[in-house]
Amino acid sequence: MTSLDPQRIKKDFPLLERTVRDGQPLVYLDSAATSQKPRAVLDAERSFYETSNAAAHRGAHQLAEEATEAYEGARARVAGFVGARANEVVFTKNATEGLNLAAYAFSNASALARHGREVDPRFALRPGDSIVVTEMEHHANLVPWQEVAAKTGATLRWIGLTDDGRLDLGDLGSVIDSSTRVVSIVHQSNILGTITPVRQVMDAAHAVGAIGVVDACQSIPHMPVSMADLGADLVAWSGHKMLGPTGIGMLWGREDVLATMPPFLTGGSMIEMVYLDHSTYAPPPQRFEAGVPMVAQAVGLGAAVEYLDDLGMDAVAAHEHELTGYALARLQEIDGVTVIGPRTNVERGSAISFTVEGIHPHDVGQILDSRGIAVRVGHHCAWPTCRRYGVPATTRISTYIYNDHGDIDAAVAGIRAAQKYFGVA
Amino acid sequence: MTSLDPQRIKKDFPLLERTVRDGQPLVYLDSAATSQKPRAVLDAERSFYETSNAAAHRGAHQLAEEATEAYEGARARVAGFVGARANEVVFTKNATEGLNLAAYAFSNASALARHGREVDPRFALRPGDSIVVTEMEHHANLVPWQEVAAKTGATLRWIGLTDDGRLDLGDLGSVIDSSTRVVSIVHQSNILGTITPVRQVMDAAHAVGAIGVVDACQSIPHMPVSMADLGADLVAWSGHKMLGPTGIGMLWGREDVLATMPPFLTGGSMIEMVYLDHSTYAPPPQRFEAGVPMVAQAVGLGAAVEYLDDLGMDAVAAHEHELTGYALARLQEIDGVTVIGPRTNVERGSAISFTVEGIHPHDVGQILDSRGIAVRVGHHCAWPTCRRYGVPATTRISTYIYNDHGDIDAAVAGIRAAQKYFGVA
Amino acid sequence: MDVDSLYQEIILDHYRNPRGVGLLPEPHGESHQVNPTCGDEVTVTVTADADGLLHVGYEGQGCSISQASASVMSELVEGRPIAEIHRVEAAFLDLMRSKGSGTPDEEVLQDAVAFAGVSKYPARIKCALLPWMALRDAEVKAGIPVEGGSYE
Amino acid sequence: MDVDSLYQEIILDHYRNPRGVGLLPEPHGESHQVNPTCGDEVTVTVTADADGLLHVGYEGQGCSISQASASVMSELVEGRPIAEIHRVEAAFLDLMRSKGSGTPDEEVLQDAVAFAGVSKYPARIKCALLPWMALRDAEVKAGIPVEGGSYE
Ligand SMILES: Cc1ncc(COP(=O)(O)O)c(C=O)c1O
Ligand SMILES: Cc1ncc(COP(=O)(O)O)c(C=O)c1O
Repeated sequence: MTSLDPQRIKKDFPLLERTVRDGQPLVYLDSAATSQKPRAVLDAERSFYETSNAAAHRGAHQLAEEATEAYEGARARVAGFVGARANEVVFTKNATEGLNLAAYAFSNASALARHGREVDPRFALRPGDSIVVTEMEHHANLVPWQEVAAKTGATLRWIGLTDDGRLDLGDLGSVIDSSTRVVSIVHQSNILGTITPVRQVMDAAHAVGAIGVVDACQSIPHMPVSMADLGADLVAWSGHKMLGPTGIGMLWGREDVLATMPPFLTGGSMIEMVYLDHSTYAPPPQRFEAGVPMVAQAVGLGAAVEYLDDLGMDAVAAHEHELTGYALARLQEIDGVTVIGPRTNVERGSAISFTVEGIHPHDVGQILDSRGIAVRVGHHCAWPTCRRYGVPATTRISTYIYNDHGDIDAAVAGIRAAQKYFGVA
Repeated sequence: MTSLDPQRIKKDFPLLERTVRDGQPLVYLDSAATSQKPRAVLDAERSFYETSNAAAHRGAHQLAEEATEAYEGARARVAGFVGARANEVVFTKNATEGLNLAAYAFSNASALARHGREVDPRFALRPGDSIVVTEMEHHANLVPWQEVAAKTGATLRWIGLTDDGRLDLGDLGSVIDSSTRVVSIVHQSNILGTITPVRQVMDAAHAVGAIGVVDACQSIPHMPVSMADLGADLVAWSGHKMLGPTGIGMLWGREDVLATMPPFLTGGSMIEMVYLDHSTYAPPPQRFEAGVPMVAQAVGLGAAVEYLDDLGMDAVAAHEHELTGYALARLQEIDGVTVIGPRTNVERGSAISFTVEGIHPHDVGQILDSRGIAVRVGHHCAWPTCRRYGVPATTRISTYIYNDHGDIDAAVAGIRAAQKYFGVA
Repeated sequence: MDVDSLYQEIILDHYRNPRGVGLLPEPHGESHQVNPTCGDEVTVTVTADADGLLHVGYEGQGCSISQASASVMSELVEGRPIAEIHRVEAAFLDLMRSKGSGTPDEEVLQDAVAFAGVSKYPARIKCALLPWMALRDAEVKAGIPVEGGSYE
Repeated sequence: MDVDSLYQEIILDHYRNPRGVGLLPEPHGESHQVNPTCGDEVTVTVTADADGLLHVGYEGQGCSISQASASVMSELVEGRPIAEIHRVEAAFLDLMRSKGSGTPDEEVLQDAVAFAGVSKYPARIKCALLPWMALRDAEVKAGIPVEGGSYE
């Protein structure tokens, strides 16, 4: 394993050369929101449009053949990246759609069953059934399940958190019980940085016959992840956080689970036969990809995966681990800074949320921005997690392959400047 | 109104310069499936990635501000293109998602109502209610409504077709009646080319208090369309058929209709407040845009709309009208060719389906492809329409701003060659 | 970049020493507004007295801009005739839309002129408007006819 | 481009004069397969006799490739031992995956070698495979153990 050279990597990202706020160099520390894109991804997408653009799976001419090959080639490449087979990977527009696809399998099966359709009983929910999430979910893995509960009468439960930002597994056995039909948890928290013991929770789900879903948005871009190791039935993540274009995400599903899931979006390309009064559906993954797909984005994502493969995900993970350790240490040297989430570099990723005593997170972010440092402020789409830790919001720095110690140092200097500006240090 | 110069326009489309099948010039006659993209669109998208890429609506730093402005600017531009206000336009991944969003408003409201939630009664369906489509719908505007019917117990009905490819409005009054809660019809058929009397059907829907939905996929790219004139409540279309990138579509909705529609995809950016056990939602259009949106694609679409605006949609429509007239005449000069759909250039668009006696449509397409001519074959995602006209499939040519008489002549020569090859002429 | 145009002394002062905090008892109208992206919250209560003067109280939590804006707003509108308040509201909305190029009317806006710099920061405009949106909504709930532009 | 490699004389001949058309009465297994993109359809019926020989009948509609393939298939498998048929199936599948670079075994594939050119046209491979998918599925439904690669 060779180590990464962020300075060399930076040169592959045109945006990172720009300046912001009156000519200051950009320090991009917001990759947990979305990553920047290397030239290779932009080139792949553009060259698809300039040479092979056509509606994939929908024509017999040469362009359509090439577009289909490009699209399915990207699927195979992405599947290989997570140790999966191509027909287990569904392309979605983002991770949120993937998680909704999973959730709608339950609400749709429940509604169809009520009207006499045959459905896989694993997906049909009734009052008395329970759905389990955690207190550190991104809204994308919380609100869809609230909606399923509201539409089926099932009850939503959650695994609580410990004070140091971990899942509280003490009462796992009482939260996940024989009423539980689905357990959906995050692999790496986008607000706390915590890496959860996904396998243990998925095993607990399977022990009671529940379907296990994982939100892998923040893990797959940052470390080697294999679908077999997670032990889940369905796993969602997005392309734009792993160097890929906006507008594309993925849902991996175990073959036998995808096979019996009712369709979600319906229309062209996902059907087998269509009559005026009824239709039959294609096998997965086509069943879940209605309409002209995001072909160019899939091609760009394929190039992103190639770029990451070339770096090596072990090297990416090692780089981030080292950088996170450095950032945690430097941040906690500052009086008044409190890290929300694990404070040491154990089972945690590179997203670091913190508060600064006496300054609102929004104002901390503004001072950093005025110095060219891009961070995120707010509840990070994990509002209940903020409430759990008694903060209205946090400031978050998050790194990726193009960040180095200098970027952390800039953030630290910016926080000290904010303290001075607001007269709290 | 100046007329278009397809030869000049072609130069703006890098892909149209390529050759296919052993060095033959490409004749692209498949724009009803997807259009090619002008350089201006590719440049706009790339330059967004190289300068302003960030998660829109999700940060306080300069890049996030710029990304938000780019995204919302594109929305305003697209809205203006169809005479609408920006907050009435929802971005989706394609038209299919837009039509599903409309359909799910009904199935979701119905399920929520059943479990005691307050919903707009216009969207809650019960057995005895009816849903009306037509026999010329694309699967994207048929299958979602079949699914709504299956999930709510409502009945699906359809407006039939006349032998010359028109809606049979004779029994409109018996198809749309007091049981009807939603009427969803295509504006321009992608298989027959027919332009439907949308306004009349929407008025009939409103007369019985039903919601009116229009699939404008094939009309908005090809002629001036104003939301006010359609008289609908919801209108869906896609970006990739109007020079825009793949992976983006639009749903326009009347403000008062969008306002009470339950959410569809849920997660980040579409919420107001989130608690562990319940959430409240943002007003439209945000309510319907969960997760990190397709920002770069919106920017590209904005550039596509600008390109079309510069040409002038009146000029685009006039060009296509003339070309369609020419194509209909030339095709029908060929013995054995039967046009499926209106045979004259009255209230019809540029998609022309036909059969060639004695040769399967797939084989016609193959011979054309071997001469560098890209057309579409099959049921064109309108299988019930094929059945209505007793054909298993058709061959379809469809033109756009970059096509001219020469392209039609090439297709005609190719069809004659196919007849010779298969020994039927 | 210089953030002093954003964080004017007046704003920091209102943030550190907010005026008029506290909800009215039994108000005619009350509104709770949140900024869903950052979680800032403001609750505004209003009551119109027999002379047509508006009384206002508020509570909130959030960044310096949103909380200072609430404090400035309460000072500006407390005890004044409703028609005058609508003029202030309209002037403030105009200022926020000026992208930093407006010349605010000091006589109408008083301390609120300090928010001129905020209008250059799109993400912060919502913060400054939050208490004003709550005021507008509370007025509507109190049955007070409102006029002028929307806050969208 | 020369399409003669696709439309071999043998294929056009089978298309114009299909052999063995017709469904078996009371078959052991039956399968209806469609190509959802173009609407081509083939129904295949199979029955295994007491000697372990397979009998096959079919009906279909569609393009020259799918219909000729059904005709060739029926000739190739009718009345032969099941184990032999599986060898033919496997050889045909290999040929279709060869992207035009395979050298088909004429002894095993007979007339089906004419489909070598089809393997260069990704969109047509499905057409050629359609009757073979129906055969495989009909065998499964007849309770005949199948082996070898899948048609995905
Ligand atoms: C009439 C019509 N409706 C709907 C669609 C679906 O559009 P999309 O595939 O972009 O979702 C299409 C095009 O494929 C169409 O032509
Ligand atoms: C943990 C987690 N889950 C889900 C999401 C939603 O991803 P997207 O916005 O790409 O749909 C995100 C990112 O925003 C995330 O960090």
